[in-house]
Amino acid sequence: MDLILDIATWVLLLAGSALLLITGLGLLRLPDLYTRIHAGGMADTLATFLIFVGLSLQSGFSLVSVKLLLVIVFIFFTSPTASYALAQASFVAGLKPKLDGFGDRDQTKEDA
Amino acid sequence: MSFGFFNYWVFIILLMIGLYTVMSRSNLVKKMIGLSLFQISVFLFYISMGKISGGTAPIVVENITDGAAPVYSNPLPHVLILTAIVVGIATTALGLSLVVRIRESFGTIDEEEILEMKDGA
Amino acid sequence: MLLLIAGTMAVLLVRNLFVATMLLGIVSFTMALIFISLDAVDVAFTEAAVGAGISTVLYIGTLALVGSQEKDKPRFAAGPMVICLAVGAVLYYATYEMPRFGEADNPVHTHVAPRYIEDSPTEIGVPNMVTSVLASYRGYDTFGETTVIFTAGIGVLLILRQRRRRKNEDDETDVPLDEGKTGRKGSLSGLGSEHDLIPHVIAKLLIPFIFVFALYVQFHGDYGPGGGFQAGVIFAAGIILYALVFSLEYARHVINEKAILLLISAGVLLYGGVGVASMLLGGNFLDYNVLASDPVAGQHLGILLVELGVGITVTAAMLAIFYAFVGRADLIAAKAEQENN
Amino acid sequence: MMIYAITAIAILISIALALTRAILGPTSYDRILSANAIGTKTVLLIGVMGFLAGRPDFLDLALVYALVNFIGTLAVLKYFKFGTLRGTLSKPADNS
Repeated sequence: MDLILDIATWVLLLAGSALLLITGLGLLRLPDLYTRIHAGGMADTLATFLIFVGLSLQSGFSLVSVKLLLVIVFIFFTSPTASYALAQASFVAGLKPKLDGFGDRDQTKEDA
Repeated sequence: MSFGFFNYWVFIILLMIGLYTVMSRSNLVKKMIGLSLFQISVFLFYISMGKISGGTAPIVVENITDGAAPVYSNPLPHVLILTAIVVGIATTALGLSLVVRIRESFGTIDEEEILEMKDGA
Repeated sequence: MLLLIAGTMAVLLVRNLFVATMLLGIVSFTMALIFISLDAVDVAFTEAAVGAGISTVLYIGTLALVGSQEKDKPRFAAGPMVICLAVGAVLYYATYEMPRFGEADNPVHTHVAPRYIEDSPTEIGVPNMVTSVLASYRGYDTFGETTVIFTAGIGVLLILRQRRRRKNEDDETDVPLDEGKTGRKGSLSGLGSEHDLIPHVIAKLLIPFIFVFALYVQFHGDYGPGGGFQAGVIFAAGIILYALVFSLEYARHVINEKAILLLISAGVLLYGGVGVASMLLGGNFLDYNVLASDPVAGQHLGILLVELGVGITVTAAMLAIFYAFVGRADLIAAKAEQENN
Repeated sequence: MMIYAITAIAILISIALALTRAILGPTSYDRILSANAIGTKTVLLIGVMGFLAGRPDFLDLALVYALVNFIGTLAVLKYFKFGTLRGTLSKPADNS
């Protein structure tokens, strides 16, 4: 039983870590803001879910796992909201999504 | 996480950055940010003094399984810094409100411009 | 991890103040992580709530008032640099006199701390030593700090509210809150547009939860990380969230400035009152042993009350500061609009 | 358990990547995004570190982080949407 739990934890945590790395890379490499929001949103919800479920498998049913569950629920509420608000705010402010042409970054560059 | 003086060095670097920001920038908000950095570096210094290697957070563990009494890190710096953080934000707010008032009466938050105005007037 | 933060710091020399604020938030997050890894859970708690949350909101409130561009180009200032390097060099030299990091027999750990660590479970009966030291052994300090927060809250109110009140009296009637025709919403506190449906719903869902959580932190502070300072900040954060998502007007209906002023003073008075009560009962100032027949129970009661006082003061002071900043922005926006008309 | 350490390192690398984006980020929105992402990853890291240190009862912190992160992001966005848009974006939303 313990072994199964351990293996499940391993799998979940590893999947979460891999997802985090991929989305981190996506955050860095994707061409414009909206795709980056997409990458970040994935990491926020799915990776959190995977990692915390993996952790709560280890802790057994206790206050700790309840708290983990709370965090998951919390992030499931707030993170999409934040992503939505971010995308909406930037769209209202007139930042156009990049529709094609991966090469030219200068369009989105701000003159700070 | 015990590698000699490394924490102290990081503290020094942060402190230098904070100090430099405060002294070299003429924008008042930037100065406040520098001040915050300075504060943070001092917090780091205190907390790293309170750490004992292999210690754990100073909250009594009830079910000690492995027999040996746990080593707790020093709670005293924690207390000092905990209050210092909240006090720090309160004083920062005070400073920022002063900046707002300065902006309203002088029309700028740039220190040098304000000084020029004073000289000119 | 420590490298990370050093890297972050270097970035703070960017020119746009807004970006600097964001980076400061990030630094705060990293810093709190480091605090956790250094066993300072309570401190990390506070840093998380204060540094990353409230202070970001505050800086942004200020930037909304003063504009976010730094005027001059970043230039190299030789004098300050020399001074900084000198200070750094001196400190660097001094680290070699410092005790090594993390040794158990450092001077810091040999004076009063062992007594706190060994005796507090029996004397105070509170598992969280930080709480017991904070509220009981060093009750004077904490009282002083609560007073500082109180003073700062009052100070911000005095600085930022003074003129506003006078203005409000003759403006209140002829500045309608209907800002639809200009298209530009007021400021931080501006009324939400219809596109903000999702944040509205989410905030409605979350805010009760936040308050319950704040109460949990407040009263669970004896046993786990938490206490008055953190709970106060979380409570204030809940109301700030409300004010952000809906508007300051709505938040004022929940808790208005008079109530806040009352609460600030009530918190400090509660703290002082506990001290005086213990003095009247024959102990020293802030000596909780006499508050109940059993010293440990007395300590419990005293810590609970004192933490409550701290929590109330911190909540009210943070809210006072937030209201002052955002209210100021409203005033300026209203004035500008009047001039435009 | 080694898996905790592995996860923690993965999260750290991910934070570093997000930080790079925050430093490079052409627009301010990118920076908000990466600040938000760093916040979420901090929540994760706290959870994992609690287990790594063997004292997983510090998850209150993670909750606070999630909350604070949300509030911070909303505040920033509010500022951008309704506050002064001076000098941070090429084109404000309206011409008033």
